Amino acid sequence: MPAEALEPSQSPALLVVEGVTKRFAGVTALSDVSLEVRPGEILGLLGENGAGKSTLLKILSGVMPPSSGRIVFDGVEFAPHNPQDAKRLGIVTIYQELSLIPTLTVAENIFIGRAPLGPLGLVSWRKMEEDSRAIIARVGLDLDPETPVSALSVAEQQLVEIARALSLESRLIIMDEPTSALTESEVQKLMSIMDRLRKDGVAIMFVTHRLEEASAICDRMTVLRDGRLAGHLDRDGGPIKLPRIIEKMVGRAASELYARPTQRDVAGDVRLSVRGLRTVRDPQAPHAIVLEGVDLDLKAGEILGVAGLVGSGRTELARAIFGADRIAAGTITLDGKPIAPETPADAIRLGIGLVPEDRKHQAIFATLGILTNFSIAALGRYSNAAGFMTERREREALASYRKTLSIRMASPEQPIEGLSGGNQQKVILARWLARDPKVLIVDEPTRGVDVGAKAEVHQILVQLAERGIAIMMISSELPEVLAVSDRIVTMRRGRITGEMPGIEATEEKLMELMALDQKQEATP
Amino acid sequence: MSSTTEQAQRGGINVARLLMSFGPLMFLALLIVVFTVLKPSFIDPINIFNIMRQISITGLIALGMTFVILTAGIDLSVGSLLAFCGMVAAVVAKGGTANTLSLSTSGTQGYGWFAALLAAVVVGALAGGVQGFAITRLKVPPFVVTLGGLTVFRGLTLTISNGGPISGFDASMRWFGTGLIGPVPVPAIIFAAAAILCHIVLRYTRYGRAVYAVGGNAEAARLSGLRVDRILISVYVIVGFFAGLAAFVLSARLNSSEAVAGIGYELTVISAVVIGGTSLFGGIGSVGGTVVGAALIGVLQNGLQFNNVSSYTQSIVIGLILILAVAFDRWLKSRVRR
Amino acid sequence: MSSTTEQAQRGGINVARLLMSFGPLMFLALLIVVFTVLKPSFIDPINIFNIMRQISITGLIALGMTFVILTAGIDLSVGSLLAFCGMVAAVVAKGGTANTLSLSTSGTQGYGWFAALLAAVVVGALAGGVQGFAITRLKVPPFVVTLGGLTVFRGLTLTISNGGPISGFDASMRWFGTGLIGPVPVPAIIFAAAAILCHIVLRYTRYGRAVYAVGGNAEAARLSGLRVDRILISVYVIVGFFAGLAAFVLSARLNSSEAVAGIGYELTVISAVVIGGTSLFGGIGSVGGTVVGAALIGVLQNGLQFNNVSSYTQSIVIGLILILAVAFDRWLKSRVRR
Amino acid sequence: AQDKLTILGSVPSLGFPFFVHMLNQIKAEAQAQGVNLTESDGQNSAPKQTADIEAALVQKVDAIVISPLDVNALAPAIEQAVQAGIPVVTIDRRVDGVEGILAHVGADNVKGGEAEAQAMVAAFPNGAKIFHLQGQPGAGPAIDRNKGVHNVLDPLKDKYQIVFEQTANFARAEALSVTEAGLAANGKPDAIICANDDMALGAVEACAARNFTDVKIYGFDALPEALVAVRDGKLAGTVEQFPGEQSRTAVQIAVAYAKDKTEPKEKLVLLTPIVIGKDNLDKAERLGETK
Ligand SMILES: Nc1ncnc2c1ncn2[C@@H]1O[C@H](COP(=O)(O)OP(=O)(O)OP(=O)(O)O)[C@@H](O)[C@H]1O
Ligand SMILES: Nc1ncnc2c1ncn2[C@@H]1O[C@H](COP(=O)(O)OP(=O)(O)OP(=O)(O)O)[C@@H](O)[C@H]1O
Ligand SMILES: [Mg+2]
Ligand SMILES: [Mg+2]
Repeated sequence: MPAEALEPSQSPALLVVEGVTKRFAGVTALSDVSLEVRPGEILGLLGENGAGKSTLLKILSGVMPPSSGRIVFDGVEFAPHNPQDAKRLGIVTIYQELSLIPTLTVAENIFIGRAPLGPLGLVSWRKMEEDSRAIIARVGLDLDPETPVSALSVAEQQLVEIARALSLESRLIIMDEPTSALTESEVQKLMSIMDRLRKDGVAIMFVTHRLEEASAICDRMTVLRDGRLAGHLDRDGGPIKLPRIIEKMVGRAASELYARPTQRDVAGDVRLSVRGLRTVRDPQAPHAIVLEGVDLDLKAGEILGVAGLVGSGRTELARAIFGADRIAAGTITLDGKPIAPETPADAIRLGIGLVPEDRKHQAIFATLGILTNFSIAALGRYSNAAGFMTERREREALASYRKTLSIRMASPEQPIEGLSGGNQQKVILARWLARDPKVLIVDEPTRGVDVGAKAEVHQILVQLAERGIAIMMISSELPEVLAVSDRIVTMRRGRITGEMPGIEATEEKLMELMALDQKQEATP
Repeated sequence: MSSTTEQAQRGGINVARLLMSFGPLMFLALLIVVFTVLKPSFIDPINIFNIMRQISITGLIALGMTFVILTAGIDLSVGSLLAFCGMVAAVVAKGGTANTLSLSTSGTQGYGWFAALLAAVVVGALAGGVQGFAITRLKVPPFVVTLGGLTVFRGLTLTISNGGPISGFDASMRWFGTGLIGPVPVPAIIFAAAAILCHIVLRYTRYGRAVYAVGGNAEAARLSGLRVDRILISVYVIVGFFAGLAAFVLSARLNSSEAVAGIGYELTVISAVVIGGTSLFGGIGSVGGTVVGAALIGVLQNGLQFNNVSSYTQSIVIGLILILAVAFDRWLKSRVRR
Repeated sequence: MSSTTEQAQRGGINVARLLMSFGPLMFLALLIVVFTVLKPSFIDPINIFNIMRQISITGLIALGMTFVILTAGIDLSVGSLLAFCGMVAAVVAKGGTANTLSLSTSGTQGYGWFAALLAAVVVGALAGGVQGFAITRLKVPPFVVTLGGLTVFRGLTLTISNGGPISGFDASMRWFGTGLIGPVPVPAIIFAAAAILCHIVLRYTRYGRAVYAVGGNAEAARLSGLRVDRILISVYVIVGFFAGLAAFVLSARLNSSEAVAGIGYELTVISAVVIGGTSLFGGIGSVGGTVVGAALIGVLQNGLQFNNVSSYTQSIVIGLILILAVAFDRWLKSRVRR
Repeated sequence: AQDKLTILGSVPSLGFPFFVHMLNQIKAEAQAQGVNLTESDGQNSAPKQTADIEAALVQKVDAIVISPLDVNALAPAIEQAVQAGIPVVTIDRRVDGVEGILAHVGADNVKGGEAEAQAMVAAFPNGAKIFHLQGQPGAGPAIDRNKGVHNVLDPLKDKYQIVFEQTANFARAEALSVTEAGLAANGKPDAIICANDDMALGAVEACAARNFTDVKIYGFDALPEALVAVRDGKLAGTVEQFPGEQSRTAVQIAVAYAKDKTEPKEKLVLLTPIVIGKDNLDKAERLGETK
């Protein structure tokens, strides 16, 4: 970790934002926000979900104009009309909602608009492939650059996007939650790259909800609250302390975030049992991990944490159990009865729920209203025998989840794409809570969710477990895994490599297990 | 957020939405005003009823097409299917194809209007179902399947009719095309009733929600437990049903089922849906919009004809106004959002 | 992952890719074999050249349409635009509309084939540009704009020609439709050259890759700094250009420009593109596929006519085989990848 | 001028030069008679033509001159007009089963088809190998002309063989392709019978490309372009149905009745279609339009 405290740079600010305000229909996303970034510094931009971080960054990248306010870049007034204007000045952005082109290959995405040319001025595919292989290797990604992006997991896509941004000539890099899907080791790699860039004089604006990360790398922080500036935080000899950040973000002292729940007494029977589970290679993603024989038990009332590095097969496991992918071999039993869900609909009817990791493509109906997004998995519950929706009950239910999950939204009819990422995630969680499943699998449940809400989500998971629901939680954030899991398994290359009670686990122990190829105690 | 601002916000958004959905409607009103000024007899009830009767055929199919397009699908076969169903209805109504040109309206040989209607809608729904099956099971894109359907159904129609029309239905059947209830033409009433029904289904039922969801994001719909394939098949059944119903009404109106009926209808029907604000990429749209879209096209055609605009100029004007109507809608929406 | 397995996998993938793109091609081969068995003279060079000449008109437009569909757009106006450009070419070639009926081939009054060609492609490209402008600036969906274009251009064509054809071009112009280079028809050579050019542009230029990117995800392309609007406009210019070129070749071939030319071409052209594997949702497809798609349709039509199959049956067979060809392709892809 | 009479002139489709000519003639005669004309293009769609009639009824036109797209499908609309007391004169095609039509002026397409086939038979007394290009499947004239051709040739099957019979949808480009396929499959025929001139001209191009200049090709409609081709020996003949005369006569009858209820002398004016060949070019109605 780049720990040495840097002197706050004396050089004049590269970017100055003065009194920027942004209004959408019915929402003021930003009001009178000012900040500055200097060359060679990493500015953390923090705030709760919906605080206006992404909106500000989009304005800086030329995606949308501000309603009012002034931006100065390198001493010159700067009013970008489109992303290209910003790019030309050396402002490079990694967007929160991934902006890769799914139908193109990794190599092409990296070289979009600037493919290397060979003789005759024609695109040289060979050079593009070679160069992109080197570029993705920088962020520790080892895949065939010819793979279409649609076949990548969210984490891989995020890495590709980071790699692309880093390969561009840049003076200011804007990173909107670049690490939300990454595990510890990738995050470490990214941080060391950021540190190198900082030394080269590049300015970085960094958004994350993982406060430890922010604390470790940022020189200064600007905190937003409800679209207003809540304050600036400076490094004071050492890293900025978490409680300071949280206090600025939520406006009150927060104490027990990430506090480990007291060890609960999990006496439930085995609810879900998986034996020898193997999956077929997905023809769309020939490089993808397949399950190589997974054995797993999940007890009623238990929260099972699943840890692993990117590409360890955790998502595959979740999808296989949920009937979303084809199973090659193995058995699944639910409450002692063998089940063979062939589609998610089957699994859902049996009482299994899945919050998928790829929110944008697999969970939200972007153009549809929040209400529809919320109730879609529980239509039966909110309709009568004749098939008519009972909208009053539906709205009441949404209203109650809105309160318990503190979902920030304008109205139930608002298209969900207008919500901030974290609030979208909460709506998806509400979707499954409304189903009241026996087994709930959550894949990166707090991806992009702010600290406060994260704690709420954790609390909800614990409450669900206490009601007897069996929960399998896949997360790339080890602190999160440690915070809520009663038991933790680790995976690598489609196999379970280790298991330990949550109470005994530490980050180090888990990392060790995650690196194993075989389950240790499994050797007879 | 206090509950009053919240409510104010809800109110604000609803007004905005209402205004937005008025885009094509405002344009329609404008057109009616212009045509009335040009020639006041344009708004004579008799002409208004004429327009209603005229739009009812393509309008009925457009209702079904709304379902299909909401799922991001498309059905190009509707014109041919209309001809096919019409021919089936005629064969049933007349009790055979042999008496092609007899205009004797004795119902003795045939099976009556009810059987004809039933045959038309059942055949339409079945044909739609077969296409839906090919789309979901053979994984052939809707465009290709229904383009195939377009030529297949036309060929079948020509084969069963041997190229010619089948004409001369009895009065009870013709009533569905030419009759009046009070002053209102029966086809217009059928269309209105069907539109209300479709609106209710899409807006207030589980099934309607599912249709929007599948169109909004098919993968998310699958992972939310919807039976995507079944829903997709169902929308093609629905549009087929409506093609059958429209065929019956058209045959009744013309007192004849023609092998060349419905040529080019697919484009008129899809325009009505799209002008009404339904997105070809699925998930966005409404029955109300489709009705307005169909009315806009009908008023435009009738109004130009009414003012004796030459047919070549008509083409040019209609094309431009369709584009303008949608451009106006987009402009309005972009204004309201800001 | 060891480097050998990696290479094996990569090799595997490439072979798989190759095979995949063979889906429609294999079907085409199959059709040719079947037709040849039915009537061996089917593969006489003369008939093969006939087929090549026949597909060259819609084929040329389909090349342009490939660009459009790759951006997730569509152009329904191509048939009308073809007629319009053809009429413009005729007016230029003959020096006016007045002498429509002199079949004298003296070029004295007109401006020669080159001016006619230039006029056709420039008018086509301009018309495409105007439509592209309406799509990007007025934010009207391509379907609506080009549907409007479909009726507008037809109306314009009928207006300038007053409904009739303009016929009788001089030999130098007619050569482009009826001439031979060696044994090969000139239209076929024009089509082949254009196809190769388009392939190179789409596969090996930054512009071509940008077209794919815009189609894959327009918003992401914009965020990546591509000038999405310009690219969108450009593809409509390209398809317009090809409509103009096709119009010139068609007029030269028929020795006549007709106001009713190109009716329904939009569907044939779009089928060729889609059967060739280009996705209507953009981002996926190739020129090679389009050529195969066009050839498949051409062979099918010619082969059925060759065997004097009744036109009713032809419709049915063509529709079914189009669906089957694509279904076969899907099936093959699902097999090969596994 | 409010006292000026207004008549509706409606043709099936202005996409075909034949009907363009018809409407032009109606227009010219209306002008000559000093009446206003409301034009209607059926756009090849029975509902469209029906809608035009309905619109005209609202406007209370004084008479209707119409060439109906379909003899059955237009019947209800025309019946409506008759019931509204508006005089209707039909041209070219007669609607079935409507009582009270003022008059019909026409030439029978079946008779035209027969004439076309008979001209071919006369040219090849010893029999011939024949291609037959049909019109758009299902369209009225296509059906009738086809029927006429078969009426003549079917009884003579032994001598006159139709070896190739395909539709080319009344379109020149399609006729060219179809004929090319026919020539490749069957070799050179003696004659090609086409259901309209456009297709005949397409067939001419196909034969010219193969240097089959002695194939006798017959068209239908006697369009000026076809007349030129007949003059130049490219077409053997084309069927003349006198659409201009039909149209003008129809307008005269309609206007006379609308003005002062003059009943027409004949309720049924049938012009006999003739085949125009090189020798009787002067009989063609539109010869004046050629140069
Ligand atoms: N296109 C839009 N239309 C309407 N409202 C919007 C739109 N984009 C953002 N908003 C609103 O603006 C506010 C700020 O959203 P923004 O995405 O900037 O939050 P954020 O701080 O990035 O949150 P998160 O941490 O969840 O990503 C939210 O209330 C959101 O609902
Ligand atoms: N829906 C999918 N379609 C195609 N391929 C997928 C899909 N989901 C995952 N994969 C592939 O499976 C591989 C295994 O990743 P998976 O997501 O199962 O592992 P993970 O441990 O959850 O890691 P991650 O943190 O990346 O999600 C990935 O490399 C990805 O390419
Ligand atoms: Mg954000
Ligand atoms: Mg995962």
